[in-house]
Amino acid sequence: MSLFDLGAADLIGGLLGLTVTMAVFSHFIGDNTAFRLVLHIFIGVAAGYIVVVVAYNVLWPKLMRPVLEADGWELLWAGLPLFFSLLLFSRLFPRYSILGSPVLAFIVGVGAAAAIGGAVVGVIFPQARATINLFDLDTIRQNQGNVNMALVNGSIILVGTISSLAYFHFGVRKQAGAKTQRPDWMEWLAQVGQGFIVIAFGLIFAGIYAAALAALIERMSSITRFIYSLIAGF
Amino acid sequence: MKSNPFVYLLVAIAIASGATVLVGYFFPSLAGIKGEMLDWAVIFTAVLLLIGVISLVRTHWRKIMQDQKDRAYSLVLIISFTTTLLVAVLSGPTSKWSMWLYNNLIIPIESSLLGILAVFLIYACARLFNQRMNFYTLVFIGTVLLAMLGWLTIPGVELEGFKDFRDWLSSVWAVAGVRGIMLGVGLGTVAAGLRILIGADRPYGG
Amino acid sequence: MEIVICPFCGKENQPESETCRYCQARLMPLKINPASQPDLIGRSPEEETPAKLKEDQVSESQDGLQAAGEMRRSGAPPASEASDWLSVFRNQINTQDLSPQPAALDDGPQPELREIHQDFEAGAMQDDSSLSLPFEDAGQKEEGPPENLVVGPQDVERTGDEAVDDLAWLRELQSQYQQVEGLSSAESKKGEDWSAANELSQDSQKRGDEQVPSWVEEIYAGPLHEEEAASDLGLSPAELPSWLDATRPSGTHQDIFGIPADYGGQVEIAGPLAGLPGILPAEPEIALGRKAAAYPAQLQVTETNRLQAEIFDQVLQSEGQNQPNPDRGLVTSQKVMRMAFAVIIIFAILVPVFSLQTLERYQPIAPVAVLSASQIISSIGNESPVLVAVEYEPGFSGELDAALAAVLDHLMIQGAFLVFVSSNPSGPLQAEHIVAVSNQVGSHQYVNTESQNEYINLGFIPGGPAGLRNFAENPRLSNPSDISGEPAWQNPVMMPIDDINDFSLVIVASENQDKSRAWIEQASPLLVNAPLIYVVSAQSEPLIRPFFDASPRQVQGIVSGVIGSVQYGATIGRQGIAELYWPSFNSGLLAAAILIVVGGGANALLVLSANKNGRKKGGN
Amino acid sequence: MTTASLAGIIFLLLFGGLIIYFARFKPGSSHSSLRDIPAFSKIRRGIGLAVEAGQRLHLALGHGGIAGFKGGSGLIGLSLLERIARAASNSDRPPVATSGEASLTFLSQDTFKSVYRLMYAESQYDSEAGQLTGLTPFSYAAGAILVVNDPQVSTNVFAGHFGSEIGLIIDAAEQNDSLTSGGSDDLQAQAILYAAAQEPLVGEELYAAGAYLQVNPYHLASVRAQDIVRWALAGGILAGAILKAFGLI
Repeated sequence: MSLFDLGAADLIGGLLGLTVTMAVFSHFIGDNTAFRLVLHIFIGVAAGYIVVVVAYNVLWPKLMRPVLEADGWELLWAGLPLFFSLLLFSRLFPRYSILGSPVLAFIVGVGAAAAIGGAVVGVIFPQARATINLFDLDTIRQNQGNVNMALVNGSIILVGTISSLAYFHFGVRKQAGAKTQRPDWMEWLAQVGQGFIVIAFGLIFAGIYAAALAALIERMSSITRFIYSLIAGF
Repeated sequence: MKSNPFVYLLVAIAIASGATVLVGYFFPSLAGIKGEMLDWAVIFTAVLLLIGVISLVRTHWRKIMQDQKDRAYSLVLIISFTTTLLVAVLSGPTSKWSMWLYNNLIIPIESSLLGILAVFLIYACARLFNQRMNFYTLVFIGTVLLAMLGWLTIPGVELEGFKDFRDWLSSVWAVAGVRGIMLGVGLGTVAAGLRILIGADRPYGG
Repeated sequence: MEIVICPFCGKENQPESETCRYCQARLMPLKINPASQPDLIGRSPEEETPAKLKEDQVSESQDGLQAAGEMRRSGAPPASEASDWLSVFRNQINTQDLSPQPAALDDGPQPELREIHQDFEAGAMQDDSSLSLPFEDAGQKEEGPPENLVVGPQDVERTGDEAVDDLAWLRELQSQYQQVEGLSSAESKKGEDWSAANELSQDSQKRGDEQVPSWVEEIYAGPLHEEEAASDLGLSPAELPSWLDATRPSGTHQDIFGIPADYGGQVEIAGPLAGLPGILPAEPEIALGRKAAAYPAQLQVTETNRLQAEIFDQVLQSEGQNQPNPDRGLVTSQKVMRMAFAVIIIFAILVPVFSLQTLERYQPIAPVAVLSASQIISSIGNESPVLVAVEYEPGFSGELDAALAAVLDHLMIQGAFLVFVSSNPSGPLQAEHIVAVSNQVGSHQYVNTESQNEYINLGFIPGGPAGLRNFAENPRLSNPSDISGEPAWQNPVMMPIDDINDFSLVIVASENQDKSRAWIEQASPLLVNAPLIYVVSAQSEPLIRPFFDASPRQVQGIVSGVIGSVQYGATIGRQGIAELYWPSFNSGLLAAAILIVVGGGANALLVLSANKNGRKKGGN
Repeated sequence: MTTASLAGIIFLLLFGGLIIYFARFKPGSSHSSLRDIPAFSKIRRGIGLAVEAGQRLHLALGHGGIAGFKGGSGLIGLSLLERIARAASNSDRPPVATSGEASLTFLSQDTFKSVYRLMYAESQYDSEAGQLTGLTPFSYAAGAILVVNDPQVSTNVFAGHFGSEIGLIIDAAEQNDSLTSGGSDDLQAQAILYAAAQEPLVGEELYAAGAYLQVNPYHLASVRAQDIVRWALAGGILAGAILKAFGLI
């Protein structure tokens, strides 16, 4: 009979969960030793898991296995990433860390291009297209939607999108002595945009509270269920 | 730009690799090279993660060796890291014992952290007038209350109207604000990326 | 072994060597006997030509220097001989009238002569103390010259009234005679010799004055008249502050600098600075090995100075130490408010748990998005491959476990084959966790008949959006093996799958709006007939909503948070975890709303009243 | 090549051309030609405090890395770090940068090293100034809480990709009575910053940090280029909506 089948693992696991939960809730009183201890345990365990998952799912299948399975000229091409990866290990020794800089420059270049591509292809064009498509009357009629309501909603979204975009305008024309400020029409449009932004933040904020509340409820209910099962056990 | 020739090499690598990948986004014929370079970047990022963990553990190990303050915490961190690593490697990341550690340490701690966040969020919201007393704070708090009423069920109180108004607010007004923010953030991201590709910003030590 | 340092080039030489091995300067004094030097006497200045005169002066001054040096080194003549010739000299002076008639002064053709006379008078009138150097202190007085040699002011007075004698040549002859007398005399002690050396220097200086340019005189006259000039201007000598006076060393001048007290009066007889008084001596005294001067160990420090020094020392010490952190009181107003909020919210959560109050009667009406999701899943056939992307963090297990468990429970009832994947490193572990939780929701006979496997976990997709694109286009290449490293695509259910569109359904569970959007951008363009359902947290529901409202819909169903889970459970008639959480969720929301209204209102009033007081104070 | 690709290329060429044009030919005056954002004056004051009062400044770079859409805020964080390091690295307590992603960590260390090399003080460089505090979002927040709890930290600046866990870091900073300011690309993090931080940066304002804190002329040029492209985009959306409503596209 292994320890696991006896339920001892559940008992110890439950006690462990209860202890760390109480230690984290002690943060309400202020920074204390138990809270710091649990944070350090958490950082260590999380790092351990991530290293194993990344090793299983990235380093082994994409870096090591191609080199072991390649032969002939393929080995050269499959070995290049391994060579540059070994250069990166020079970061562990300050004196030779400069050897890793070319690979870091490559990562920064590719990352920047992915950021630009992601922004243009994934955000700017789709969001602009989605706002324009709100006025596609044919599609609205196909979905038996109320056309007027759809146009009203579309107009509100159009005004909101343009005004919240205008809110971020940074440049101001300096008038001598006058307070540097945007033109009046732009200032008014920005005020409207700020309203839309604040409404979006309010709804998201309420959603975050709901998610956090659910986590708090899950903790409280697992504690009460565990204590209840302990009491019921004796 | 400093006169160090090595810096020119770094800038050349960053610009060449970035331009190749960017062109791959718009010319499908070059998508293959783009995919290969993105794959390399993924591999190097994973290797960096491994090196990062090694330097994290080394930093805490040094704290212990140099008898610094809080060295007990560092010892606890190293022990928990090593234990998890051994359990996950020897029995597999989703084995019975790995999942035991995950279910009884990772989930309780993260859920509790998120739980104490709930209290802080309400406290911050209630104190917002102290921080910024203006019309937009009123709009913000009003929206938060409206969203909560939209989810609430109070026996004997008809809140359906709030629910519909909350759904309309969410699908029209919030969407407009979110789009404006995302377009602005998109412009900022493109500018940040372009500065790297024209060599104006050189975070790689250039 | 004793060594001699050459005074000119500073090199060491053997004691017995006469001249310096390096610069041939003489080290041993000339042994002059009167017979061998006849030409020194009787030469009158007029016969010298100017160029030759200069050379002679130089050579005389060198001889003179050596003579003086010798004298210094050899010391003054013995006391008895000195007093005989002096008395002879005194008698001669008494018979001659050295002081010029005023009338002669007035129309005196040479103003220098008058100056020389005045200098002579001023020099003779001063008492010995004035000759001492300005930085000598009183202590030097006891070592002053013996009484009988002092030329008192009254003697000078009598001789000064008679007219200048025209037998100048006789007087010159006498002074040269004295020079020779001086050179041939025996060794003399240093202390007693100062008067002979002094008078000798005055004579040679008087003789030299006639040729010495006026600017040299000013240098010579300068220091002697300084104190008088100061007293003439009515300036009282500077009062040294106590702390400065305390810091002055207590030793005598000689002890400190090792320079003889009378060095100021001596005139340089040799070298380029010949004729100038008060030159820093490059004398052998410095070269002679002497015991180092004993400097006083203790500084004269008064009580106040010691206190000030201690305070200064403490300030320096305290600079290095870490300032003790202001011990932040365990309880501040912020903390009290925070604890109060925590107690109220936790109390609101626990009340329904203990009162076992349920809210079935108040079942919320399922919105369109939830109904649509429920209908799609109800249409999933047995053994259909369903891709489930588990993208949420472990911290959101409380909310999303409830929502996703309800959906997975329904899929398990339908007998679908679940394929788990994640672009989040902790996703694969969360997938294993959610399968265990879903199995607890209800009794399942969920066993995949052919492969005897309920599900497969493809693990982690690296590379963010680009990685998702690769997986969507070619899942076999992107994730060839499952989380435990076994080949993933030999399973019969997985065989027909080549791209994401071959799945019967794709479900994305995420709390983060970025990951949700990444799946829409990268995967939904490839989903032609496979529906896409989102199980999201309440915090990202507003951001996914537009994709459901869009036409055509990019997302075919949304189950959001605890409420969405309860609504979904109601559509299929199965109670999930959410049913347990819902009463606490409801009262937690109510408590939060009340706290915001009460807390926010109180803060607003405080701010308004503070502004009003501020304005009122500003207005007075 | 599709129209979307063509539009994308034209968009990027226009944007890049404007940045180079403003940076090279019309560098423009100082940051005073930009509207006033209170958060940046607080950040500047925080940098001043770090130099004169020997307080430490903590820059949180988040866990978004530098690739993909969320990488943009990471790049902005690194530019901000260079500016802060230049100003505050010779103070008694040099700034510290925490990140939850390894590439950000090593790039922040490189940024510190090149600033110290620029100031001929490479011996003072300490590799622990750029810290990797955790590998998952919440463990990163846990590590950052331990840094923020240091009584010497007087200012916390957030510039990078965060999730809801940013609330935990702000809570710890509030309990430590230190200034909290900054922004993120993530909407959840922005909503929490708006409600809880003393000086939040909303949306695109974070991306103008380089111009307001004068990192280099290209940042001011970028902000001016963004302003022009913004109105071009708004005009395009408005025209597209009108044409779509009339069925012309």
